[in-house]
Amino acid sequence: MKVTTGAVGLPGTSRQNKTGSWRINQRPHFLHIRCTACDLCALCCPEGCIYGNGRNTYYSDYEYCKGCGNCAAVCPVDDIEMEPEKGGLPEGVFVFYDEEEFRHMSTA
Amino acid sequence: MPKGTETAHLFASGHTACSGCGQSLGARLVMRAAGRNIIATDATGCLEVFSSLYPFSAWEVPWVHSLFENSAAVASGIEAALKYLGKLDQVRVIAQGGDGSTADIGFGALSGLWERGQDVLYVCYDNEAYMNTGVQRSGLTPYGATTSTTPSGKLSFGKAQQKKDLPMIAVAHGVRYVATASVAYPFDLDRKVKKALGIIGPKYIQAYVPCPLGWRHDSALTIQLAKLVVETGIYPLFEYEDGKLVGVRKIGKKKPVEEYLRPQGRFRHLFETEAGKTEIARIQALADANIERFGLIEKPKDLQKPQDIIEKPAEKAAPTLRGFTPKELSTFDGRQGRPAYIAYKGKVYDISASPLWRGGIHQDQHLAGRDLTAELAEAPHGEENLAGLPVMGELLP
Amino acid sequence: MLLASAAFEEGKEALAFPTFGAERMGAPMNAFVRLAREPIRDRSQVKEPDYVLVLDPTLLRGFDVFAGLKEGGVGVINSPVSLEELGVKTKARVITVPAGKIAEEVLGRADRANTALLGAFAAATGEVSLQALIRVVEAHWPGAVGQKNARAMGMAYNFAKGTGK
Amino acid sequence: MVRKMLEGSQAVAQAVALCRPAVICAYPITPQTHIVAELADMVASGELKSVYVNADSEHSAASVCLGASATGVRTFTSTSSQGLLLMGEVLFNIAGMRLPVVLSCVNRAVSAPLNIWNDQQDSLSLRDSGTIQLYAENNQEAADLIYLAYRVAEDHRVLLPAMVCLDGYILSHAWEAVEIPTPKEVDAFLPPYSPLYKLDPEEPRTFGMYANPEVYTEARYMLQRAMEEAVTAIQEASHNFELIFSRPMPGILEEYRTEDATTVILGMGSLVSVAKDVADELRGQGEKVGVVKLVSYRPFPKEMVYEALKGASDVLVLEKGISLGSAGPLLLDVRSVLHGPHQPRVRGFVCGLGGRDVTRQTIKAALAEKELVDARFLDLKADLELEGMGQANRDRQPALARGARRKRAPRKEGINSA
Repeated sequence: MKVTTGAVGLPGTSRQNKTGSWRINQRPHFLHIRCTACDLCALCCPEGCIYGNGRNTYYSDYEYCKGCGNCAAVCPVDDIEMEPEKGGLPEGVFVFYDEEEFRHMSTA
Repeated sequence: MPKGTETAHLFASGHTACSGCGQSLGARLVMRAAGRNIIATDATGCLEVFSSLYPFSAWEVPWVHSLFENSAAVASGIEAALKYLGKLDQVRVIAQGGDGSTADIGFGALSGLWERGQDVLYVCYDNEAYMNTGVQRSGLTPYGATTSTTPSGKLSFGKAQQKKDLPMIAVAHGVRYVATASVAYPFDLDRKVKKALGIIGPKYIQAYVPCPLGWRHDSALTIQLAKLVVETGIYPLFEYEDGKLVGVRKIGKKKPVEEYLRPQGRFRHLFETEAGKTEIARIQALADANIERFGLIEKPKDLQKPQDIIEKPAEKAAPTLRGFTPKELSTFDGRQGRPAYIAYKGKVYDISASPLWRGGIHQDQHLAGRDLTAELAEAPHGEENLAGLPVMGELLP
Repeated sequence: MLLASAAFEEGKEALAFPTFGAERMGAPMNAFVRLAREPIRDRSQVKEPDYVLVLDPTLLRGFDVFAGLKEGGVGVINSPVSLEELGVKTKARVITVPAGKIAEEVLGRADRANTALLGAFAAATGEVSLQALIRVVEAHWPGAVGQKNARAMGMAYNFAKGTGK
Repeated sequence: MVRKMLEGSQAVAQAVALCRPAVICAYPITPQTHIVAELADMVASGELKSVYVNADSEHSAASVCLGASATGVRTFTSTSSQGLLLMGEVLFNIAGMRLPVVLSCVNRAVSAPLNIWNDQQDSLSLRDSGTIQLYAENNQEAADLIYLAYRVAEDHRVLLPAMVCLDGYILSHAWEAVEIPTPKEVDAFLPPYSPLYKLDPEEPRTFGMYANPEVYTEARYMLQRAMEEAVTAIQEASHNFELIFSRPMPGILEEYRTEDATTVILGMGSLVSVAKDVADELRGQGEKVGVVKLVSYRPFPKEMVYEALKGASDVLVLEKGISLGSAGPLLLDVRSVLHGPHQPRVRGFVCGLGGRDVTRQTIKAALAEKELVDARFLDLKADLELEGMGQANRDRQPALARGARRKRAPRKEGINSA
């Protein structure tokens, strides 16, 4: 990496930093059923990573999407839903825990 | 491509703002409206930190950050240089800052910029506390909000002072254009930025931008909170030109302040004790005062309900349903006697008869002959106003 | 901080520090702990850890979390599924613990998995005892919250003890 | 070239005008105000085409220059004392952003107590900011150093802010004959400013970024190298200046009668003139005394100072400043340079603070001092009682007995024992 005189930077270089890895549990799913291409989702995305050109063509670039959920919240026709992040958590309840062993340890 | 797309990414993705950050949205919308031919300054703060971590810069426009308190002064230097180069009319100057740098530490420089009457638009992204340093109180922190330096406790309900009324201070400086805005109303913000850049002299826009981290609300509520704050009257959206109030966003039916306060951790303490109720009442009183002062709710007499005006033509033969391409729709713009149609959620409505659309324009900002789904989402009234209007067909892609 | 405090409770010297900078909600972040018998003077970032704790499995997508892990070092990862299912290949000895799942069940929030992960760490390495961790957690959060965190730690401890890999 | 009687401030202002800055930013503070006032007249009369901005504070004034310079045009501002300290944060920032802002500092004491008269504590205290500092002995130099400052600051090997320092009142308000060159001559010496990077929608750039630990050290290292390059740039510019203006320009330092000197007095600014008088007087009495005038304080020209002083056995550093708790900043720099194979005795003297005159007696008192002192305050007034300081304690300005073990000072003699 080059350190320029005065550490002056080049425009738009933030795109090299893929913030999609920030998502932990949810991401937007564009249903493409009722979309009227009103562009509100693209307008309201804090990352500016929603693109679309015409009805039912909008999508979020998962390389940048942080999964905040605002697009789903603002869509006037509810054509966006937040779905669990791929590789979510499996079902099943954990029963390994031994009540007795815990009691004498805790100060409760 | 939807309008404004080519400038929609002058504030690029990949910045390191928290997910759901209102300020990164605010910056992007301001850049989108301003376009490429600008030079922007910024103060130290969240926006500056998460958008310029070397070598990654989210700014596609020329941008300079110097210190915490001199965004306005650096901007006046740029303005002077552009004036010397004779380029000030092609290259506009936008100074930016958070609420702390604008209203507190940088206020001297800001006052100087205004008093000198320099041709700069100053945009304050108001997330109502010093967020980059971990949520400390600023002059624009609202009454009753907890921050790490105005914590709630047995003896305290958070910030004890009211929010500094910076817009009025700007008006008092003779600033040519003063407006408040919110990221929940992107079209309104867009219009105000464009209008400001067209005016010569000092301009000030204070944009309300929620902060999920600082206010402790769900990251998906950013837009809804930015709307609720307006609909409750707490954050009135208005415009002053040369000292006169020229525009106010009406809020239709007033919503109680609790609805706005409840989802935010910074106001939770108000709901945990009896005494909290009196504080909420005080905040409600502040909101009511704004409603009164700016006439945010239209008195019943001058509120023309569209339905009751156009009852008569309803019995006309049901119009044949047809598809309208956006190009065809645009010919029904209500000008020179042509009928006025608009599209909403895929359906095309005939609004020619409504006096609120005389000449094909509504509230001097919305134009007939276009798809208004998004703009209606932002309007003070909902889609109920379209009920009963004749449906002429549906909008084709 | 909790881990360091627990070690301190047991008579060890401990130093805990995060990497400062532009932390942002959701942004990848790391922090360091040094444990020793004599007072610790080295405050530089830990480049060759004996142990690596990974609180957020999604980090495995973007970062080589085991970079610099010493020979025979141990990795403790909060992950609902095994390492193979996560598709992570490494020579290091790694324990995966569904700390997030446990936290969700006991504390109602999957993103409060830090205490559970410490329980697993205690089981996997023996560097600090579960009792010391519980004392610190219950002191840090008096009342129900502390006890719930303690229970979550106990469950993760047993889970890690159970797998024994 | 025309020689005319001018007030120091006017000489500086006319020099600045000849460099045709695009943006001038002014904020008043005694004693520099005449400079910005003179420039305001020139702008008002149309003689000078600059855009003149009246700032709301010195912090803003320097920031205005930062913004204008980043937009790719030449700028100027001027200040003194408290104003310079208020600009301090911005000057560090301008240097870090590598913007060649030029300013004049009409040196004045720093408060408290408040004092509007001359010394150099203001500029000396900003020696770490990355700002080039050039000190003028007289008003001819004060004007000439303006042209030099622009040329060196805007040199792409350097790209740093530069400050021309002239003693408040002693120079700024003194009338003397000063040669003012023609615009043609100045243009021959000083090319137009061509920025390396600038704020321009045609080629967007991001200034003032946030550098994490991985890059910050290197960015600062580049600053240090730029300062070192500035020494070469100053030498070249000085040589070029002498060719064009056929006038001496000691851009780095000037050696006065030091060829065979055993005792050398080193100083900056107007006090050097008095030192030259004393040297002439003592030379008349057969004492080998010389004077070294340091012009470039930052960058500190280590090799040249070493060469100039190595022949001497006794070096007296006279400076109008004190780094409280240590010694004079100039003394500390000079001593560090002379730490090497050949070590003359180097002793430091503090004089001329807050406008107190530096006379021949002052310098002779220094010469009379035999001890190896670091920061002996000269001309302390005997008739002034200094609260909390007994008479004995007051005069106790001990030289550090190098090497001897220091006896613990008896308890009762402490400063606040009165």
